[in-house]
This record gives sequence, structure tokens and C-alpha cells, in this order.
Amino acid sequence: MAFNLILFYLFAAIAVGTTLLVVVQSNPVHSVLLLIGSFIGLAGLYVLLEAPFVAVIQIIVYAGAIMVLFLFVVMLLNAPREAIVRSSMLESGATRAVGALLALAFAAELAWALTRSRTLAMSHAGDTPAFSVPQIGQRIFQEYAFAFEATSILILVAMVGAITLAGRHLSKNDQGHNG
Amino acid sequence: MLNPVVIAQLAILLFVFVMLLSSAAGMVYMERKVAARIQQRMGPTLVGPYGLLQPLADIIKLAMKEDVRPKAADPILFALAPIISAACAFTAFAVVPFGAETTFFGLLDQPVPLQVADVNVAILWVFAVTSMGVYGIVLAGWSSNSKYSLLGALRSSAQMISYELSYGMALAAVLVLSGTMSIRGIVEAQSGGLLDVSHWFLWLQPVGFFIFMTAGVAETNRAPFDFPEAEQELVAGYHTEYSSMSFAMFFLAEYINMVTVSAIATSLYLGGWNGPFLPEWLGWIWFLAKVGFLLFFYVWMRWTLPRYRYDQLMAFGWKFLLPLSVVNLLVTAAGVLYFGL
Amino acid sequence: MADLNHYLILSGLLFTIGTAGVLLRRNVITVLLSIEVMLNAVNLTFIAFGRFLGSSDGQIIVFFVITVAAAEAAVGLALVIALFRHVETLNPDAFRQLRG
Amino acid sequence: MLLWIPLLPFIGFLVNTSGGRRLSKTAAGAVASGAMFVAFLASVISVRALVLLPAEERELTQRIFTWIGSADFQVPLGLRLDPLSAVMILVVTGIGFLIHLYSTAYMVEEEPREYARYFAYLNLFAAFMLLLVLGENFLVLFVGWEGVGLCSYLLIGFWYKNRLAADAGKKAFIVNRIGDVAFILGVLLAFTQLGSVNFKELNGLIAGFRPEETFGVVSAIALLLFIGATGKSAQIPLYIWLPDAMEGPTPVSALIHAATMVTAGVYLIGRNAVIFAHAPEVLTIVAVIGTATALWAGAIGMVQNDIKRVLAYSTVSQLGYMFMAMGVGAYAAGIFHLLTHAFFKALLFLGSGAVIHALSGEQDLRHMGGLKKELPITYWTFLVGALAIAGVPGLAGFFSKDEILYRTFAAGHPLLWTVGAITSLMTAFYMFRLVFLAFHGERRTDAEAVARGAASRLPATHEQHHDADNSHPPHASHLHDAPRAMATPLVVLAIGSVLAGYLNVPAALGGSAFLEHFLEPSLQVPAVEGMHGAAEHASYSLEMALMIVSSLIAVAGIGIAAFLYLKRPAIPEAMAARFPGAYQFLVNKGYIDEAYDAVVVQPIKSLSEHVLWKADATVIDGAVNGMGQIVAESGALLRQMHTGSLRLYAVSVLFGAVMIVGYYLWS
Repeated sequence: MAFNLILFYLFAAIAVGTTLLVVVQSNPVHSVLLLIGSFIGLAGLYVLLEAPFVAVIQIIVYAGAIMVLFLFVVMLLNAPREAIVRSSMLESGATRAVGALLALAFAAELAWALTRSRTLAMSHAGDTPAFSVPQIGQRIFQEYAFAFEATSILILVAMVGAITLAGRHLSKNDQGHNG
Repeated sequence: MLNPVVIAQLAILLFVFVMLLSSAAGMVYMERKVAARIQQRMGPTLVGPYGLLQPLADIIKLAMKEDVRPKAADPILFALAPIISAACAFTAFAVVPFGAETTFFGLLDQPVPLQVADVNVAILWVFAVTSMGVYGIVLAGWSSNSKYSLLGALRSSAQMISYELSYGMALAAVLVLSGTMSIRGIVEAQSGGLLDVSHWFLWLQPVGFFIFMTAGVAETNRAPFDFPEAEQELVAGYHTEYSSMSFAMFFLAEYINMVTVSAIATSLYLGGWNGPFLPEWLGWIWFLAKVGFLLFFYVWMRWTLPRYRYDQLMAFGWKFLLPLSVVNLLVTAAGVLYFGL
Repeated sequence: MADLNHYLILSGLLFTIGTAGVLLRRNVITVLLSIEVMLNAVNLTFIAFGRFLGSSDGQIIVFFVITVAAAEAAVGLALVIALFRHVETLNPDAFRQLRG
Repeated sequence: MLLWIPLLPFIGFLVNTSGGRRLSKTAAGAVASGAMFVAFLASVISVRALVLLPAEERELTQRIFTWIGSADFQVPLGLRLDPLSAVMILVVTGIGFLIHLYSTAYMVEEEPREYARYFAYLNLFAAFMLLLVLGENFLVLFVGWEGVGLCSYLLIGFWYKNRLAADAGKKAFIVNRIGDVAFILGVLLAFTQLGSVNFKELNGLIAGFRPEETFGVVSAIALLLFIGATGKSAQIPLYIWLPDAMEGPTPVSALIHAATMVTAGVYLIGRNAVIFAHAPEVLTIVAVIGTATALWAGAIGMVQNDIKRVLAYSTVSQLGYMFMAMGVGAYAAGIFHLLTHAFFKALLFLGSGAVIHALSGEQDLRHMGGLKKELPITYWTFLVGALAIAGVPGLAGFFSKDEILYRTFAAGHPLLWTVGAITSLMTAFYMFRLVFLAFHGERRTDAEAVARGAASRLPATHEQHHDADNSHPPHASHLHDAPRAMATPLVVLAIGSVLAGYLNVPAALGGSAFLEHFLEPSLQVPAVEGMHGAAEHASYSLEMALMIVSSLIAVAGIGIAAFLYLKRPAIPEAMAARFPGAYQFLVNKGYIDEAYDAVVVQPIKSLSEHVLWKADATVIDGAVNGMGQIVAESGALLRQMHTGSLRLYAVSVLFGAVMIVGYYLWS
């Protein structure tokens, strides 16, 4: 149905456009917000792919939590616009040129891979019913239980690590209680 | 393409929009009146009978004002912030049903739900939109480049993030009970029973209701948790620099958020449109009544309770409310497992 | 109906943009953002494949990816803050203390 | 069930090591003794279960888990209870328990944590010993074997603040190691040649062979095992650690000498009776060594002045008897003597401990005397023990020792028999010399001497204690007989020393030789020509005659001692003066320690100091440092790649990605 395709192109356009802007923006705050925009576009694509659960998760966690974190940090550091360090300009310039080339090469490779991949064959297998949240939840807590627990531990570790890394100065002037 | 059902849905959409706007206006009036009564005053009386037109006057006044923008402000974001707030406030309401399915007395060949969109992850949707609402405030505070605004913004965002957790936990408990994420489903799960009342989740989730309302008040930055605009310390918090319509938008957003929270609370705990004595197609009256009561409760609380201290607020949120909500969730889950509720 | 390749191409595009961002930007925070972009590109492929192969694994994996991304962002930003306290800049080229 | 027998003391050990310092003394002691007592009950129960079985399949096995499981080499951590181990566990747990009980009173002057440490070691010791006797294959036995060695080191050196004690501990440990090497070699040889380490399988295998006329594999195994046994059981040439072991607390000496460690060697030979039966030469060696040890140690024992050393040498010589029995193929007799000896030797040690305790650390016989009045219980029980070991008819020692002598004679070794007889004369003599010197006559000392003796003899901990309450220096009026916790074991053991003999009344006296028949399943040896067979068609009359002889000998020995030390106390000094050479030689234990030091220790020391040390410093250290060098160099090289440029890293990662994807696209 064409409507679906139109939506796809709409969201895709949002995603790509905002992402491009994210990369070229010089003001970090704007980058963050644009990235949120791209997330929302992706969420739309997820809905098109009949994964509303992931779509919402995407918005809650990515847009709602992680990006707030970024925004805070940006505001906290009152991030300056692209400070250019003269000293390391040269090799940094060289590496960046190489990097750009490599990125293009990678894109080319991906395109090539697509042209000769067999995925075209199954491109219309997409008439399977969407998965309900309970289905997904049950699989997560049964087959993927271990991964789930591991992730939770990972998050705990990350929390501790982040606090020790960023909150050190607080404890130094011992005002750690509101850290 | 343009069949009656679609028309009906568009109509509903329009209705919700208007209703929200007017409810905001109504809130302004009620707030003033109740405040006045609580303080032994008359409140607005001049404009219209009983000062009923006072909100209108306010809006006109606001619209007439000049829209000032600080020079140092970030133009785009400064303009964007209020829009985000308002938009989030509206979108959150989209998934809230305010009445049973109806065919409008056979006007339609298939019944339509009295709600904008019946998403099957509605709760998560509400949650997501609320979390997006933070941006409006943060950006407002940051972009207007003034210390009061920034402080207010940081405060309120920190506050909202902290209380979102308890908020979500309380929601989760209800999910466990009803087994669905669609708010309509939840409401239907509360129908029936004695006088259509005995099945409300309020009876099963008193603690949850308490947590939800407290967190909701914090989420909407209302007294006694109204730090973002603690006028004694921060002038007006994140919207200090705003004026005219852009200020009106924040204003609007705040009231609509209150309405949304009350509406969700109604649907989750107070059985939505379920109520005694009224035929189902009039259920929306019950819904409005309950929401209205909760809104009154908001105002009542604002003028009764003093404002907390900020660290008290944080301590309360993290050290009391969150653990309590976790326990509540665990107990609920255990109960469901045990009694198979 | 958009078929699988649409999504794959799109994600490839996003991934490349992200890579370019990582390599070209002179601001650590933007670099981190670009990394998030790359992650999302991959997520998109997962979901698309899951959808077109009719399995829910894609969504579950994405669920985990997002969780890990959260952890990664937390630690990464903490590092950025710590670094910023040492060298008053966010330019990755300035973090050269570990030069061998 | 079997598992619990060694496990209980081990649990006690764990409790006392982990929580000991927080436990009160009483609690610590209670834990340890309780564990032993329960273990004793467990042993009794399982032995009963064993006895209820018909004679031929008397065996209980428990496999806890597969310890070593490689393709064709499966070693389970298995316990096996057969008549032999049954006797052993009863001795170990029973007497061990009594010694624990005794220690609670004896060690009461220690600091709480020292106290706990002591009991922890004691329990560990018992646990390992039980593992040793219950093990169903050589490896399990070896664990116990080594563990016992370790615990002996820990316990002998218990008062490690005291130089002598520490050295004695080390000596015991090292000497044991020497034996252990031989033991391991024997086990390995058995495994490589016969392909098994399980006692049952080995016995089954070897029973098929013909006894080796010429010295072969089996003989080699037997010899190596025997050397190991000499290490643990203090036989020539490795007996030297035992007398020094007296530096440890007296109950420990009792435990080591009577119940546990030293009997391990005898047990080992009994356990592998089949192997030895198939190695006649080795058996002869065993017999000769045993006899020689018995004689030599007895001779030294006659002139020692330290009460505990006398007992130590008597232990060595009694062990000599046991090996003699083993050597002539009278395994049952050996085990029987082990059993009885366990009773009266434990009794004697604990008795001497009571004396030392009463005299607050005095150990020199010359400072004793006349204790009969002050320490009645100790005296009478000690007397019973002395009579028993001297072999006075009717008491335990009589039956077992005569059994051995008779077997020896019957096995056609009149020479060995003669020596054994002489030794039993010595035994009777030095025991009663001890009794008379210690208990009869007058006190040859005064408080000061005792105090001095105490100060000189006692390790640091005791000294502190005595300085602490030295308000009244201990002298005759203050002597206190053994407190109940010490008296009870003494009495029990005394009764045991009287009755134990009746377990195996020989047929000649109309007895049924119960123990021998009970032990037969474990010790049954294919009649190897000459030795064991001979016993069968030996006449009772001969046995009777020999018994009379040896009892006369015993009485004679007692008589001589009485004459020399009660009637004419002058004579011994006179004799000592008359033959100073011999006297000095014996008093200094035949200068064996000095000889070993000169022949073995010094050469090794000089070798390692002058040659090996340099080799170590140059070759081995060189190799190690070289490694370090290489690593450092390569690190310095790789360091160049580490530019610290974040971007460069990212680029290289991407480069890798591009390459990999490209590779897969090409192929």
C-alpha cells in the first residue's frame, strides 16, 4: 500500500536529514536535539516495521533518558563550539582525510554488498503478524534470561563507574550528598 | 477514504483539542476562585457573571503583550521550547479514552472509541511523552541564557526525572493487575462489580494511587513541588524570560498536563467512565466528574500545603517514594501470582 | 510496501554518516552522538531483518542494545566530564596524555 | 557413614581454626573433644555393621567422588573399612578421644587462641590419620600419610617460640620426607609395573605371583614401602626424629607415639601383607631392622634421664617389636601388639604428663622421686602401664609380646628371638627404673630446683604462666594430682591396658585368638613356605615354655631395677663411672645425630652453598631475567604504535572493518 511507502520515505527523510545535521552542526546542543529528532524518525520506522514496543522504548530510553543525559553534560560543560587545537592540527587533518576516505569506502562496500546479497529474494516475506509485548517479554525472561541478568549487572557497574568518575570532585570538597 | 468513521474520529480529535483548551481556561477560573475562597476572598467577579469570563480576559491580555526575546538567547531553541512543552502536553492526552465505544446512536455502522488513538502500548506512550516534556523546560531554561531560568530548568528536569521512576513503577503495578497496556483495556478491566465501583483499581492499589498522584504533582511541577517557578527564589524559574503567547504556551502546557495526569489517574484507578446510575453512553460524564474532582484536589493542595525544600524533595522522591513504589509493585505481582487476580 | 532493501540501504546510510561523524568531528560529545547514530543504524537492520524473517529476536536484541547503549553513554559522558576537568577542551586530539 | 569418621575431626579443625580465637577455651576444647567422641561413636557403629557381615565379605566401601579421572586411570576418593582398618579406627578415635579429653586440662594454661590452635591441629591430625587408615588406595592413603607428617610438624613445634621445639618439628618433618620419597617411589613403581594403586586390586594381582626367590619388582616395591615405613614408624635408620619429638606437649607425644602416627608404618606393612609375603628377602630385612631397632632403642632407653625420652625410646623399641612380628610374617601379632601398645603407651605418656604437670614442667628423673604419695592416681595407673609393657603375665603386653616372640621362634629365627628376649628384659628394666626413680624413694629436689627445672625446661608460654602466679613456687606441699579431666583417661587407659590382651588369648592358653581370626580377611596371606606355615604345626608345649621364659625375664628385669634403684642406689653411678665410654655412648644416643650431621647434612649444605647456588644465580635467574628483557624490548617496540590519538585509533578500527568486509565480499 502506497501510504505505507510514503510514510517510510517521510520517516527515512527525517532520520537521514536530522542525522546529517547532527554531524555537521557546530553547536552541540543543536546536535543533541537533532539527534532526538532522528530517533523519533527511527521510532516511526519501527512502528512501520510493526515493532511499536521497541519504538516506544526507543523514545523513552534513548530520547527520554540518554539524550537528557547528553543535554545535561553539554550544559554543564557549557560546551564551547569546536575548539581547534593548533598543535595537533596536522596529523589530525591527515587522519581525518583518511577517515573520510575510509568512510566512503565502507559505504561503497555496503552498497555493493546489498546489490549482490540474496536478501532481495525474501524482501516480501513481511506479512508475519506483529509480536505482542507479552510475547517479547516472555522470550526475554525465558530464553534470554541470562543476557538480561548480565545486562542488569552491566548497568549497575556502569552506574558505579559513572559516579566514581564524574563525582570525584564532589566527594573531595565533601559535598557528596547531592552528587 | 472519507467515510463516516474517519469523520467521527476527526470530530473526536477536534473535540479533545477544544476540550483541553477550554479545560485550561476553566482551570484558571477555578484556581482563582478556589484560591480566593480558601483565602476568604471573593476572587474574580467583574468580568462576566461570577467573573466567568475572567480566563478569556487573561488570554486577551497575554496576547496583547509584546513578545520579548533576550538578546543573548538562542533564537531557534527559545522559540522551540514552549512549542515542545505544549505539544507534549497535548499528545499525551491522545491515548486517554473518555468514554465507552459508541456508534453515536447508530449514526455509524461500526462503533468508534471515544478517544483519539487506542494504542496497545498506550501506557508506555504516556510515559514516553512525559519524558519528552522535560526537553521543553530544559531548553527554555538553557536557551534564554539567564541564571534563574537555567537553575529553574535544571531543578525541574532533575525533579521530573527523579519522579518519573516512581510514576512508572506505579503504572507498572496497574499493568500487572490489568494485564494490558491499552488504557481502554485497563478501564474496561475495572467495569462491572457492585455499582460499577467495586472493581476500581483504587481499592486494590491505594498505595499505588497515592504514589501516582504524588509523582504526578511533581511531574507537573505543581505545589507543593513547584520548584521550577519558586517565585521567592527564582523569580519564575524556567519561563522567567518568556512573555506574551510563548509564556501562555507554558501556562497552557502546565494546566493541560494537570488535566492529563488527572485523566490518566481517573482511567487507571478510578475506573474511567465506569460509574453507577448512568447509562454507558453517558459514561463520559462520570469521567469528566472524576477528572474535575482531581483537578480541584490539585488546586486545593496548592493552597493548603507549603513548598518543600529542594533537598527534601529529592530525598522524598528517591528515599521514600521510589522504594515504596518498588515494594508496591512487588507486593502486587506476588498477589497476582498467588491469588491469580 | 517498503521492502527489506529500503531499510538496509537506509541503515547503511545512517551508519556511514555516523562513522564519518566519529572520524571527522573535533568534539568528543558529538563523537559520542555519532556513535549512538551508528548503534541506531544497526538497530534498524536488526528490526528490519526480524520483521522480514518473521522472528522477534530482532526486537529483543535491540532491546539489549539500547540497554547497553544507556550504560555506554553514562560511562562515556562521565569520562568526558573527567577529561574536561583535566584539559579544558572537548577536542579528542587534545587527549594525548597516553601517547606511548 | 565412613565419610563422617574422618570428616568430623576435620570439621572440628575448621571450626577451631576459623572461629577458635573467638571461642572460649572450654568451647574450643568441647568442640574438638566432641568431634572426636562422635567420630568414635561413628567408628563403633560402622565396625558393628562390619562385624555383622559374614566373615568372608567383611568389607564396607564408600566412593565419595572420582578424584583423578583420566582415560584408563581412575582414582576415586574412596574409603574402605575392613577388619584391619576397623582395629585402627577404633584405636585412633578411641584413644585419640581420651587424649583430647586429657589435653583440655593439660593445656589449660595456654592463651585462648593458642589453645584453639592446639586443638585445631589435634583434630586435623586425627582426621588425616583416619583418612590414612580408611583409604582404599595408595593415593588416598598418601594424602593421610603426608597430612600426618604435616600435623606432627605443627604439633611438635607447637611452642614455636622455643628454639628446641621448632627444631624438633623441622627435624621430624624432614626425616619423614626422606621416608616419604621412598614411599612415593614405591607407589609409582607399583602403578607403573602393576597398573593399579588400589589395595584390593594389587593384592589380587600379586597373590597370583610366585614368591620372588630373587630380588624383583615386588621386592623393590616392598623395600621402598618399608623405607617409607621406617620414616613414619621411627625405625633404624630414620628413628632419630622421635626422641626429639618430646619437645612437643606431652599429650601430643602420646598421640603421636601411641595412637596415630608411628603406627602408620606398621599399618602400611599390614595393609600390604601380600606384597611383603611375596618378597621374602625384604621380610627378612624388616625382621632384622625391627629387632635391631628394638635392641638399640632399649639400650639407649636404659640410661636416659628425661622421663619422656625414656618413654620415647621405649616406643621406638616396641615399634621394633612390631616390625619384627611383621618381618616374620606374624602380621596379626604385630597389629595385636600395636593395639595393646597403643593402650599402655598412651597411658604411660599421659601419666608422665601428669607428673610433669604436677611438677610444673620438671622432666628430669633425677629431680623426682617419692611422688607415690602425692600423686596416687598417677602412680597406680602408671604402675599398671609399666607392668603391662614389661610383659607381666595377665596384662596386655604379656599376650602381645609373647605372641610375637613365639611366632619369631616358631618361624625359625632363634637368633631374633634371643635378641627380642634380651630387649624385653631391657624393657622391664628401664620401665621400672623409671617407676622407681620417679615415684619411690625420697624427693631428690627442692622447690628451687623444680623452679629452675621448670624455667629451664618450660617453653615461653609456660614460663609466662608461672611467672604470673609464682606467688608460691611449687614444692612438695603444693603438688596436685591429676585433675578429673586428666585422671579419667588415665583410669580408662589403665583398664584398657589390663583387658586389651584378652582380645587375643592364644589357643595355648585355651583362648580363641579372636583378634587374629577377625583380622584374617585383611591379612590372609597365601602360605609362604617357612614362616607363617611353621606356626601352624608348632606345638602348644613350646608356646607355653616360651611364655614362662619371657614372664621370668620380665620379673627378672623388674627385680634388677628394684635392686639397683631401691636397694643400692649407689651401684648405677658406680657402673656409669666404671664404664664411662659405654655410658657416655648410650647417654648421647650413640652419637647418631652427630654422625648423620657429619655424613649427610654437612655435605649437602656445602654442595648447595658452593655449587648449586651459583648455578641458580647464573642459569635460572639468567633465564628469568632474559624473559623480562625480551618482554620489555618488544613492549618498547610496540609502544611506537600507541600514538594516543583517539582519531587514529578509530580510523584503524574502521580500516580493519573495511578490510574484513572487503575480504568477505571478494570471496
